[in-house]
Amino acid sequence: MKWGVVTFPGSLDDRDTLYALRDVMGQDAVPLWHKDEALGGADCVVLPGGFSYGDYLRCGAIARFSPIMKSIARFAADGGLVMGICNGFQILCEAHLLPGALTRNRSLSFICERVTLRVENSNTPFTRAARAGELWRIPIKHGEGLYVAPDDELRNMEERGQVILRYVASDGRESEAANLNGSTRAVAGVANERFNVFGLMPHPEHAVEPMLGGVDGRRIFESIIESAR
Amino acid sequence: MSAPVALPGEPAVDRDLAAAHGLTADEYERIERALGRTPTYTELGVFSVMWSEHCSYKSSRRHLRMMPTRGARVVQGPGENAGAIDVGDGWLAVFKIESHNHPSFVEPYQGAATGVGGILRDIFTMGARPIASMDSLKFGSFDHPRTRYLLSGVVGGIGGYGNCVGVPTVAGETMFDAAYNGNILVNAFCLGLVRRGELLSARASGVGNPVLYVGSATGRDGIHGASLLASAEFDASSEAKRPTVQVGDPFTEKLLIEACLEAAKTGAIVAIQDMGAAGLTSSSSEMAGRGQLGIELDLDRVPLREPGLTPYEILLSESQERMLIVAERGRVPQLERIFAKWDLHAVEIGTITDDRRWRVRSGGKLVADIPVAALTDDAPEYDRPAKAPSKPARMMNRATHKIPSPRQALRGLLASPNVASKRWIFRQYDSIVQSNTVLGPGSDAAVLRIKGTQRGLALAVDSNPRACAIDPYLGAIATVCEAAVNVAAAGARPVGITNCLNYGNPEREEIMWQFVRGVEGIRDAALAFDAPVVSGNVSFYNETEGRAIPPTPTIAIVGVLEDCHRRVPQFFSHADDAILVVRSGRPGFASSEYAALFGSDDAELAPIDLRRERALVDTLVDGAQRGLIRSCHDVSDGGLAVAVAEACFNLEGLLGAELTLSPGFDSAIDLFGEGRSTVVVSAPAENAPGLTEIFRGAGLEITAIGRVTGTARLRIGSVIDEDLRELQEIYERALPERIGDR
Amino acid sequence: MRVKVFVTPRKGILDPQGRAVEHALKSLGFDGVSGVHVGRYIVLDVEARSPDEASAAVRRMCDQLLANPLIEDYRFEVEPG
Amino acid sequence: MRVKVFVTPRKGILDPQGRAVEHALKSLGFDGVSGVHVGRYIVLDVEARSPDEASAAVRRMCDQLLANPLIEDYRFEVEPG
Ligand SMILES: Nc1ncnc2c1ncn2[C@@H]1O[C@H](COP(=O)(O)OP(=O)(O)O)[C@@H](O)[C@H]1O
Ligand SMILES: [Mg+2]
Repeated sequence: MKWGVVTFPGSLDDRDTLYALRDVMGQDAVPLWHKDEALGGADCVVLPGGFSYGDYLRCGAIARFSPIMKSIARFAADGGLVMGICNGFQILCEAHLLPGALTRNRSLSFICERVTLRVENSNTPFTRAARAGELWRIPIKHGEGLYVAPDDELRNMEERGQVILRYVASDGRESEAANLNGSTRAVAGVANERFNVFGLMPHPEHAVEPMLGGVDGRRIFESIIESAR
Repeated sequence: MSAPVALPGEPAVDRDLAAAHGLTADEYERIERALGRTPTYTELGVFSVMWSEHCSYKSSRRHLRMMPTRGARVVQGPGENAGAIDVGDGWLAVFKIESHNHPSFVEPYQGAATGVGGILRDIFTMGARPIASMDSLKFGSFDHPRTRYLLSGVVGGIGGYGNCVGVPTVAGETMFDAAYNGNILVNAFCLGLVRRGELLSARASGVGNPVLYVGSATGRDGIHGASLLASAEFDASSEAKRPTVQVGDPFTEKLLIEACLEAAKTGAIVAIQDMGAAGLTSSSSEMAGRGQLGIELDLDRVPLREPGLTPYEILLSESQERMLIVAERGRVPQLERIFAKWDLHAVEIGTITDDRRWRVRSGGKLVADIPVAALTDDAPEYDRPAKAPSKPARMMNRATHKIPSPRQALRGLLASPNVASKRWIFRQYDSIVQSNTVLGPGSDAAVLRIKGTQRGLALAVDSNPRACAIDPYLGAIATVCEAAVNVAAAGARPVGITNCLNYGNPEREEIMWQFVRGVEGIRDAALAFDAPVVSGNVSFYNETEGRAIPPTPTIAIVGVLEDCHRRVPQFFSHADDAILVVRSGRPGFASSEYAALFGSDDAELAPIDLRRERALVDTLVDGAQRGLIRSCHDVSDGGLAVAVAEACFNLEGLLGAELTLSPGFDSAIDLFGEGRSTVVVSAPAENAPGLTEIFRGAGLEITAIGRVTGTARLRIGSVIDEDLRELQEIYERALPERIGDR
Repeated sequence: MRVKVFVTPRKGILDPQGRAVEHALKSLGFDGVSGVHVGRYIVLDVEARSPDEASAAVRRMCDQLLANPLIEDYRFEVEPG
Repeated sequence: MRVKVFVTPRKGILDPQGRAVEHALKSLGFDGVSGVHVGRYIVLDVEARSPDEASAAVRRMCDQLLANPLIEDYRFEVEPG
């Protein structure tokens, strides 16, 4: 399969995502440029972390209007796989490709820390390789990752299984303290109703090598590879 | 050619106006001599910034020449935007540390943020991609009403800028002491990597080559930021003199990094320098000066943020995120295209000339015409009088009658903001972006891998103002030793040093004495470790209302790990491992945190045997490379007991330790004293004999003092028996509680 | 025409910043403070032939970019002149 | 009393946020936009016996916390009621 990783002005983890995919996972991955409309024949498009447009106004609000986002919206409407990590998640929400919004962390400060995630739905293209309830250690690093969605919408999402990842304590239990950014219902990652667009605040591309502290992020990439087959 | 003319509305230039610009009568005469006439108002402004302490190093230059700057690995020593060391496999590490003390005291968030922005530019102007930052911070005590505000502002600014440009902040140090109540220190370090042969320079060449202005437009920010703010003491009138605060734009900086690195690949860049202190003036004159050439600028072409800026303002503005490039003739369009791709201006504003003059035009008129050398090499240089004070300074209290129990001492130390966990700070920093961080903040040194190789780099930054206050020479040596041992503790060989010398007013002879002794100390230690000083920064006038900070040389050391897999963390990781202590000398209380908390009459620093310090570093590196050492933590603030507790606080799983105290390890001084370099090592029990042999062979004292246990208790002889969870809680909560962050 | 846009957190949406500011004000001794909310204030000049034309344009700017309707409310004022 | 505080970047001080928003609005086709600045809008309730008393308190809040006088200007409105 082929991956495309978008660079917006201010993207930061674009290079890391390409590195994780190419050098660590041995994948065919191409960089995509925000001013282009072509998706380079990608089977899965990744919107990476960073501070697109400096995160000015609202995170992701300005990047959403990049030329490439039109193609990505079309690609998603056609069922193509799209994953937004951190800033990419914020962009997907702003672009209405995912429900909800991301606002400032409860603590109002940036948090860089390895957290425990619980896989809430393993029946998706992004978690296929995992068991439901599996626990992952993956880092977060963001200032605005508090997930919000209207109550009824979130309830429907939960029922449909769109809440894919949740912040939990290291023993797998839900806890206020483990929900570092204060997200509603400790939501860490969600999918759209069709389950082809996925956004998450944690950074799987920073959890693919033992030397850098763990490999649980690979599970997501492996799932996508499996799904694309 | 006719002389530059005064512009309408400009004040007449005379000795008084020069004095108001911070120039002495002598200096003013020198200017008249250099020009052969009275300077224009614009020229006076230019001289005042270029001859300021901050830009000219006039009080420090002659002493800095003492530093060892050459070595087999040194590719670029001091004199460029940053130094460069060959770290193997075709890679150069480019690094530097710089202060942003005064701006951070005035406006902590923006001051610290723009400090990070400035040091980043020093690195990528060398053609190197910045891969890691560190920050060394000194605040006043928590009793002081501004400390919390300054702390959250500074940390917010460092994170706000560093996180947004995508350079991980991987280590640092933070100290709180009333001596910094009126003058905080914010020193920012950055390191970048560039392939050998692709290093850029700030030396202009090629008469007729175009000069390009790239990056943000120029506004009125920071006019006289360098000369007035950083080159004079703070007092009540500083308020009025305050220049417009500079606001950083990390987003633009990120674009500038990518655009400049892409432009560097074209080979069309002849020279490049960032517009830091004294902005356009210093970057243009210094690049011309290094190349023994001249430069001509047309201010009408400079992109402006607001209309109506005068030549004086444009030349002295310190607006952020701007660079000056000397390009190869005919290749401007190619560079313009790259900057346009990143939505940045690139405007041709001048030319390199052969007449060694710095010439500036505005509105078709000549507004400045100065020999380049007068602004650079021939700027004043002083040999200021230096004299030791009659009685040595001291930051500690005398001993009290209430001597704490070992348990109270340990708990008190762990709760002291100087010892306590700095997680509240470093978790606000992205420490993992770029996927190189093998060991992040929280360990003695950070370790970064170099992708595509087995190699790693270890980084540490240290300072020890309490020791420097007692003896500025020994204190400086101790600081270098601590940084070197921190790097070696991680398994890396120290290969290069950068330093930021923070002192008071150099016009006072005891301050000048502290400074000179500090430089001598760094020189001697750098020689001993064979780690040349390749870059640095001097920050004088760190005083408020006549009260100087303690002498604070900040030392950052870069080390090389041949095999990154052999890096050593500071945390115990296996129950039943042996715990050993290696000492290069005896501990004492003189500059210790224990003395700061509980008082002590111990007033003298122990002598330092640099050969033993070197042996310690070499042996640690050797032991790590042979895979004999599982963890290594240096004993610093809080002494041995605290170091052992910290080694237990492994986030991946708390462990315990049981120490059997032998004579020589059982007194308060052994447990809490801080002395010459000492490390706590853990290793599989079967490695203990081998380790003992290599350390003894190197002439060092090594003692097995206990073992790692699987239960989270800390037992030290019969004097301490504590639940480590409780201790960790104290250690982790101390800072957030003081800050008032639930 | 000078336009002022006020963007506020939607009622019922968590406003951690407002809460933090309220907390900070109280700890500075301003006891009688309550209901603090922090939003954005955007000032801009719009070329338009009439206030109505300006309003229409600004409404579109808000809907598209300046506010996120899911979590924010906006209102604006057009100053003729 | 309901108080509205408007905090804006000081004249001459770099406002990267305003610049980014202006740029974005233009690229969305709003050509006639200029002079965009982004600030904060703070709404709060203050207990006070008179608008003057409220004003005095709010001024102190602004100086101490709500605005950074080095880089920001503020103004506020007290709505009696
Ligand atoms: N301002 C800071 N920024 C980043 N990391 C910091 C900062 N202050 C302290 N740290 C980190 O916290 C840990 C402990 O710091 P410190 O107490 O200075 O260590 P030590 O005394 O062992 O040298 C180190 O890993 C250091 O890198
Ligand atoms: Mg240490």
